[in-house]
Amino acid sequence: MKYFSVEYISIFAGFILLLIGLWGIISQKNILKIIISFSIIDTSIHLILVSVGYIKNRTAPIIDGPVTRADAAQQVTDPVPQALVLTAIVIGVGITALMLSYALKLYEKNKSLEIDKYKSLKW
Amino acid sequence: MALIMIVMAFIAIYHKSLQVAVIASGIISLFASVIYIFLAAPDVAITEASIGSALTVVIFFYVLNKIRRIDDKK
Amino acid sequence: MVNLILTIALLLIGLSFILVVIRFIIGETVIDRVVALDLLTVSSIGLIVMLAHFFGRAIYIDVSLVYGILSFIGVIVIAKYLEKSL
Amino acid sequence: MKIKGIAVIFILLLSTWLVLNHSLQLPIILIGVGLAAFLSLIMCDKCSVFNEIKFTPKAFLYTFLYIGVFIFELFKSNIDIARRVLSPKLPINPGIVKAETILQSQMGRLILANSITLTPGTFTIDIIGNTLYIHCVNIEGDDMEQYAQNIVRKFEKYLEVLYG
Amino acid sequence: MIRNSILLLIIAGLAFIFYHELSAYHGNDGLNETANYYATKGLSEVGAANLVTSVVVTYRGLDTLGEVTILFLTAAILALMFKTSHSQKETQKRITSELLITASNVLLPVIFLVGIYIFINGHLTPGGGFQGGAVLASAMVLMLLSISGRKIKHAVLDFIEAISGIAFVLLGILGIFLAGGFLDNSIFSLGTFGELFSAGAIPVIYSFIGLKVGAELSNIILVLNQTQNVEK
Amino acid sequence: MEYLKITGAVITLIGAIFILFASIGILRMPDVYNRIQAGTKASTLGSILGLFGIGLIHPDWMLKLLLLIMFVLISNPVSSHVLGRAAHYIKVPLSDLTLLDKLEEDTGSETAEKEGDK
Amino acid sequence: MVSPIYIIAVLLGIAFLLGLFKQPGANFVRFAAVITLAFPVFVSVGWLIHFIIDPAEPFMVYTAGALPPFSINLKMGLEEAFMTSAVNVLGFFGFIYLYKTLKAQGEKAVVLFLVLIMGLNVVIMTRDIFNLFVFLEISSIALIGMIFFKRDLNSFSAGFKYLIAVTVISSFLLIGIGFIYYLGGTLNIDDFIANNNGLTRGLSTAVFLVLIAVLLELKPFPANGWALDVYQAAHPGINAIISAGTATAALFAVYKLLPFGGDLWLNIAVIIGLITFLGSNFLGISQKNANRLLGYSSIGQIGLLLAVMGFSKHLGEHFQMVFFALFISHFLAKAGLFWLSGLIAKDEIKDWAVLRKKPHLLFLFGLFVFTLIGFPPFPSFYGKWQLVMDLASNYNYWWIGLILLGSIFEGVYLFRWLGYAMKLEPEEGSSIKLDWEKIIPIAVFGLLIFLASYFTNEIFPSNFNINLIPVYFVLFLFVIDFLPAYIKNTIAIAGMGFYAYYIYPDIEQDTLRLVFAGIFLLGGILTMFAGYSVKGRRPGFFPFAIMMYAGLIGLVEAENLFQFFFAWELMTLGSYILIIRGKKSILHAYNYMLFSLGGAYMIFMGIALAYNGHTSISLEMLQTASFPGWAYTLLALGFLTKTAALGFHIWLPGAHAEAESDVSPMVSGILLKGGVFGLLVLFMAMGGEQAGEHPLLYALGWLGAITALGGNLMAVFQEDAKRLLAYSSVGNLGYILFAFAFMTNIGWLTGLTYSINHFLFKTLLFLAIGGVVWRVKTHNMYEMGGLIKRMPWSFIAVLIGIITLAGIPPLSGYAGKWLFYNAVITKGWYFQGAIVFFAGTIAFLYCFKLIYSIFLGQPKDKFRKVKEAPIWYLIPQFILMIGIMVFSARPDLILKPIGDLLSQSAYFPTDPLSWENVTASTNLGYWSGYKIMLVIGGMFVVLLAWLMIMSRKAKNVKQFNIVYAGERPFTPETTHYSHNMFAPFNKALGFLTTPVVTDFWNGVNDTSHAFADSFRKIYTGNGQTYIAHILAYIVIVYLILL
Repeated sequence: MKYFSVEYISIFAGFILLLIGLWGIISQKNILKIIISFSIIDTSIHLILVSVGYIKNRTAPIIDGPVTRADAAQQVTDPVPQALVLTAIVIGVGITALMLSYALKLYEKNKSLEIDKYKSLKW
Repeated sequence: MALIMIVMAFIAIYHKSLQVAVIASGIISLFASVIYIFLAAPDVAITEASIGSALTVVIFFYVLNKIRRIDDKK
Repeated sequence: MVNLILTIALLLIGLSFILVVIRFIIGETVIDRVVALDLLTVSSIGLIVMLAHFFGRAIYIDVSLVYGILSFIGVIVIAKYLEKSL
Repeated sequence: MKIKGIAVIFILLLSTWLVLNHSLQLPIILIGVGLAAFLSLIMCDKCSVFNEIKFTPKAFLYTFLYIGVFIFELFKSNIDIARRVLSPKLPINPGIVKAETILQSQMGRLILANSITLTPGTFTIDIIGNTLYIHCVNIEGDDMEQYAQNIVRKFEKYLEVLYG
Repeated sequence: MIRNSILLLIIAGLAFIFYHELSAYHGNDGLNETANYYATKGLSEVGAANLVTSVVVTYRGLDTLGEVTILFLTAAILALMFKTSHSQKETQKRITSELLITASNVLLPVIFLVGIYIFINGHLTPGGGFQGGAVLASAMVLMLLSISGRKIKHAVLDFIEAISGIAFVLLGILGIFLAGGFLDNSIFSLGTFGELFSAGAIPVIYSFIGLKVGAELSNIILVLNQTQNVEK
Repeated sequence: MEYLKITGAVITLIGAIFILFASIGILRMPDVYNRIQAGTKASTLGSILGLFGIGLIHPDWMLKLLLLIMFVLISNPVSSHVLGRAAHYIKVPLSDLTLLDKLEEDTGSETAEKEGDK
Repeated sequence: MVSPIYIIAVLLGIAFLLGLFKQPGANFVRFAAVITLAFPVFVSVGWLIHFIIDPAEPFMVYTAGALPPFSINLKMGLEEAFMTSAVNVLGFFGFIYLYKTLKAQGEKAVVLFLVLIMGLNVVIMTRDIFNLFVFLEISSIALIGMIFFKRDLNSFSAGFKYLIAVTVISSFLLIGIGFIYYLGGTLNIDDFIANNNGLTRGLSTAVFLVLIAVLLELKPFPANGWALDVYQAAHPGINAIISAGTATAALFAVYKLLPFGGDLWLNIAVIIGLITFLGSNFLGISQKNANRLLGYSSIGQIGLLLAVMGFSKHLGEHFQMVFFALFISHFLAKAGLFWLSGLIAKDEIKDWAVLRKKPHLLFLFGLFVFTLIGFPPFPSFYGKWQLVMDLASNYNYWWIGLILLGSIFEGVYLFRWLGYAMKLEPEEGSSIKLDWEKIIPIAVFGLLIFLASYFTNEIFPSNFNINLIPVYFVLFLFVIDFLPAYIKNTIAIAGMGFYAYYIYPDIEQDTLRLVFAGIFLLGGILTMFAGYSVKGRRPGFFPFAIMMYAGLIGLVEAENLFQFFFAWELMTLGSYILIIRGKKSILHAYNYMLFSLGGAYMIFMGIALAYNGHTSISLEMLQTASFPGWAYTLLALGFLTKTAALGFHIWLPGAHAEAESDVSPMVSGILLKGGVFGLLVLFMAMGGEQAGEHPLLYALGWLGAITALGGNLMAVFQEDAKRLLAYSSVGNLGYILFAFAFMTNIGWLTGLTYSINHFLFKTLLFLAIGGVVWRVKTHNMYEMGGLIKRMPWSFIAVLIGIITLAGIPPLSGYAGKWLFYNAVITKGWYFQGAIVFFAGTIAFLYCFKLIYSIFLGQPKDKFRKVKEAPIWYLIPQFILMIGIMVFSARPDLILKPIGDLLSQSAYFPTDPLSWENVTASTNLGYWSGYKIMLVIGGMFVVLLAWLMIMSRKAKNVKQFNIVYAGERPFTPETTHYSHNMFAPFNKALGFLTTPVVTDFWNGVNDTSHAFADSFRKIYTGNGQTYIAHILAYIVIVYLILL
């Protein structure tokens, strides 16, 4: 039954999304689809990391109102994974923007979004 | 909700239309951020909603727009 | 009592999510899907506020605020894209 | 006239700030004043929108009236929609109609359009000049022009007072 | 077909790896040593009500500097990539709906204010520089969409970006001299817990981060928007 | 006090029901415009009610929630308007049930040469 | 000391600041950037010096006012200081190199560069995994922003591939980091290592994900197609940063994280590293695109460095030294090569021929190539040596084999490339644009190589210390290369003379060494005389000639195996350059180098096998090798490649024949003795007479006999005079090998006599023929003829030479034969002896052909006016002739002391030869040099007089008389009387000369190229396939780990 609590559900979902995203990256031919798959992977990783830091029946690591300063350590979840994910999300958006602009440039040069068409470099 | 996310992921990967795929990935982020609320991570939820969901989709559509422009010119 | 009613409300919202997603999947045009997205975000705003009640934290309202702003802009951008005036 | 617009924005922003912070400590007020002043100054070339608000007692009264009418219409429209959606036959009769508005101010037209959108079975698709194009779920009656004009008039009379 | 089955095999292998990883997951019972430190000592050392903020801005401040840099890099790369040689001509666009213009005129100041609220209150409420920056950037998008006639100047954004970046670094260096090390927030007094002016330099740092992120994200979008006539 | 809370809860529930209606609406409606009708209207009201209800439960959150409500009230119709406008511009077909299309009559010549979305 | 945190602060602050300036072409932006980049150099080098002078505790930088496990900290220790110095120096010069490129790109590009360097610094210094991740991303992104500087389709697609690959990799890294935090409770590297001893299943998987992701950043073979594409498409200046800078940081990241996984991961690192080294270099051999080739090489080198990390347990305290030596070579050479590539701005390796126009750049190119391969005195030589030795003492022979095999592959393409650059004709109109900002970095890195070499030599254990005087002399000659040739020639001769005087006391007692030292040094001086005939500067000749001699004399001087091998490689290097100087010698020099390299590595492997378990590496140690059979065989094979035994001889004829006129005697008469000396050392180690029945010796005996026969046979059918002499050398070396293989006192004496003889007559002959060729400008004998009247002195020299060669009394060749028969009979190898005897008779044939077709008969019309060979060719010939005469008359002067030495030593106690004044006698007979000379000399005079009288009646006939020819010859030369002179013999014996061996080696070559060619098809150019490679790689490594 414990597998139906929110952290398990989210971590399972995270891993499944991760696999779907990876599958998308290696099976889809369209560059933009690949980038979308990448953003799915990104989201899934964030999901996994946040669930890893979750502690049952605890609340957000922000001290106000119901959470008191004195026994914060007994009431809040782990702030570190959240901090990491925060960083990772921002990095992710940077990379996504970069990928998209690369895709745009490629399209501009070759008028195609099929990744198979960019094989001039090889061997 | 998790199920919806997974369904969305499949849509994002397999739908023919790019716009729909992008929107689907936006919805994945959206649901992820609702889950973050469940997971007691409002900071992450805000970030995911604002950056992961909204801004990424916006950037995607700007790029799609430019791609269409290139097509038009051709 | 209050919590019971709100739980029912939550479930209803969840149910509506599923319906909206069905529309998203069968949705004929992109606009339909954008409408679905819009509906999802707007209901999420309500959902998050309810969650704020459940967890007893006022701070979550800020989250829904940001939600509102950004979903609005997202929808506008998509619409602008679709009518080719982005 | 700009002063008025700036003042409106300033008050709007300051109150928003205080609401957001949910506290009345001095530093917060100070920062709020500073920020609101700064933002309203850099936004002032767009504040013509806010110039149009009329501060008269009548306007004050009509605001409440308008809100009341609006809320009433809102509920009505939603129940109407719910009825249509839930009934198995899906009794709809849609169409796009047009209506003229007499409102000139931007703010007024915005609120008008929004109100129309939120009220029974109608929503504003486009606004060209003074013509509102309205999509209706269910067009009743034979005279469509009249029907459309009715929709508009309902709100117009209040907004006219408010914004002119 | 063969290709797909090979790929499927790879994914199955990865699934196997992740299964091992997942099987190690068994929930949490309490904070571990590191997190416990943040939740107990961190409050007095940093003074931020939002523990995530205290971790992000102070304890892992170098990471944050890094991620700001990443956005900065992205904006710079995009600017490099899409630099246009000849002047661009506006393509024919449909006139923006009057309603949208009005609405954005009403909403813009509010959105700006919300953005600023989010990053200034980063140490008290959820949110912070990045989220606030994103909100600011979205306000920029709205401006871009509704007010097509008016150009948003790159130079202003660049100026904000550079100044706030430098300020961030300088605050960090100040930490070496005035407090315990690079990016230590206790260069200013920690103030009363839970108030706006507390947590030392965190509100200041987060404000700069917010401005910088907002400017960077806006720059990215501007670049993608403005170069309509692409080089051949 | 307790009554206020229960009233709030009930209002929230009504809001949720409206959201449900909205979703049913966008599922059942025959064309885009009608879906926009159903979707935005009901969901706006639904979420407003939801927010207001919670505001009644927690009076000290009320101000913030009212701000949020204002925001939703302004932004949501605008976004649906923009969407509908776009839909019409790219000529998403109206349902067969549609009686008339004045906008098409007035602007048809202008948009005739534009092609529809895929 | 300045805290390293300021590196971040200053670089980042300036980067942000520069974002402000927008005016195009604002030069001060780049100027400011240069100043800024100098700052981290100052800081990190300051720390490096600090740590070298005073090995203090590492300096820790704490951030955020909290202690490490809770906040991010940076570490600055010796290793970090070194690595950051490397990166920062590269950054500084890389920026200067890219100055104009960046200017063309705009101010943002400068910003990218600054941030990149900052990111790499932090990657090296940080002690926090997540921080590592963030800054890895920063440096990747900054790089990605610079890949597309060329703005063509290729660079964009390469950048995109790089981007998606890096992103996928970092996803795995992030998951791993998350679970490491979850299961390990910390993100701090030191904390994790200290507190986690046993790895549970989940934790080990997390560690796996982190480590494999960081390893993938190193681009392991075969999951590295994306990186190769980047190398091919990006600007070479960027490539230099990727190859030397980013790889450095990633390597150090791996180094930091490897302790996570414990010993298991060390082995994984070794396997991954060596597969990468081998695979990458193997695929490189069929690569034609210069930048991509460098990419292959770069990845290979990184693989080797990774393997070295994995070996750290075996290396123990030597680890840092080995790593330093190998790393610095890769770092400097690869950056330099990429920069050179940017200067050339062409893709194909054949286009590098344009370097010929700029000898200084060519020199730098060679320098980088040799540094990369690991030739002395460059650091990687020391590193490889120590690595192999330490591995050997831990019984890791297979690893050694793989490392050496990979090095050979590397040699294959690098030397082909070097050959192209030195010898191919540059394309019409191609030229190099010399920009000062591009030359300076290359030159500085070239200089740094020398500095590093000096430093490496200093830090390696003292018993390695070798006599560097000759090396310095070589360097000195490089410095004065701008002087005219005759001055340098004089300096070189003086130097050799002085050195001979200098070392004479050391080896005076050891006659064996004395003989070889004499051959090397006196022979060197003699052959150098011929160099006076060359006008002009003769750039690059003298340093390498002296380098060869330095190597040769180093062999003689060597006291331990390291010095021996050092000298051996030095000699190879010098001789390679000397050979490739010839006009058509590109292929032959290439072959020579490959065989030398292969041989050298066999020697290396042999030494390693022998070294096992010993702390000393003295020459005597060979005797106690634990795998003597293998060690001896490998060593023998190695030396045999240098002596060109049949099977390994295919490089020799071309190399000797196509070399310059005065180089041929050096490489033939003198260089080959280096191999002989090596064999001698080996045989001595095998234990002298006691080892007489060793199967290896028996095999070598046969090999010697067959080589003698084959070499001579092939010599007979040559039309090219120098080629004839070259084949003759093969045959002669066969004699020598055969004689030494007897492993008896008299056998050795025979071998030595042959060696001395061969030195004397082959040098003489090559000089004489060289003199002739100098005048007539052709090697083909059928184009000469009748030159006796024009070149009487050369004729006499050749005559003396072939008499000695053929073993005709009275000259010393006969002495050799006499000893030889004695030895054969003593040993009892009659059958082989018969073969050698038969080979001797064949030698008469080509001797006759040589002297007849060149000097006798009628002179050609076009050569009626040729002059005698230059005086500088004649002088050494006279000296050599005198030498032959003296040796023929008084062989006891040399043979007696050697014989005494041999019989006194423990190795060869039985001495069947006794001396009585000048008469040597055995139980089979006696022989006295000068008596024979007198008798035969008298007969000769009589015969000559008779011949002179007879020849008056001879009448002139037309040379090209085709009246009676049945068909019209298209090339009239082929009707010349000396063309195809021994056609009848060819019919009889020609089947023996079918080029079986050449075919064999060609087959090896073709097969490996074909393999490499088809194998590299895995790099399809499709970014998606590369991702699939990465994922498959992860899965496979994981399954292996299970």
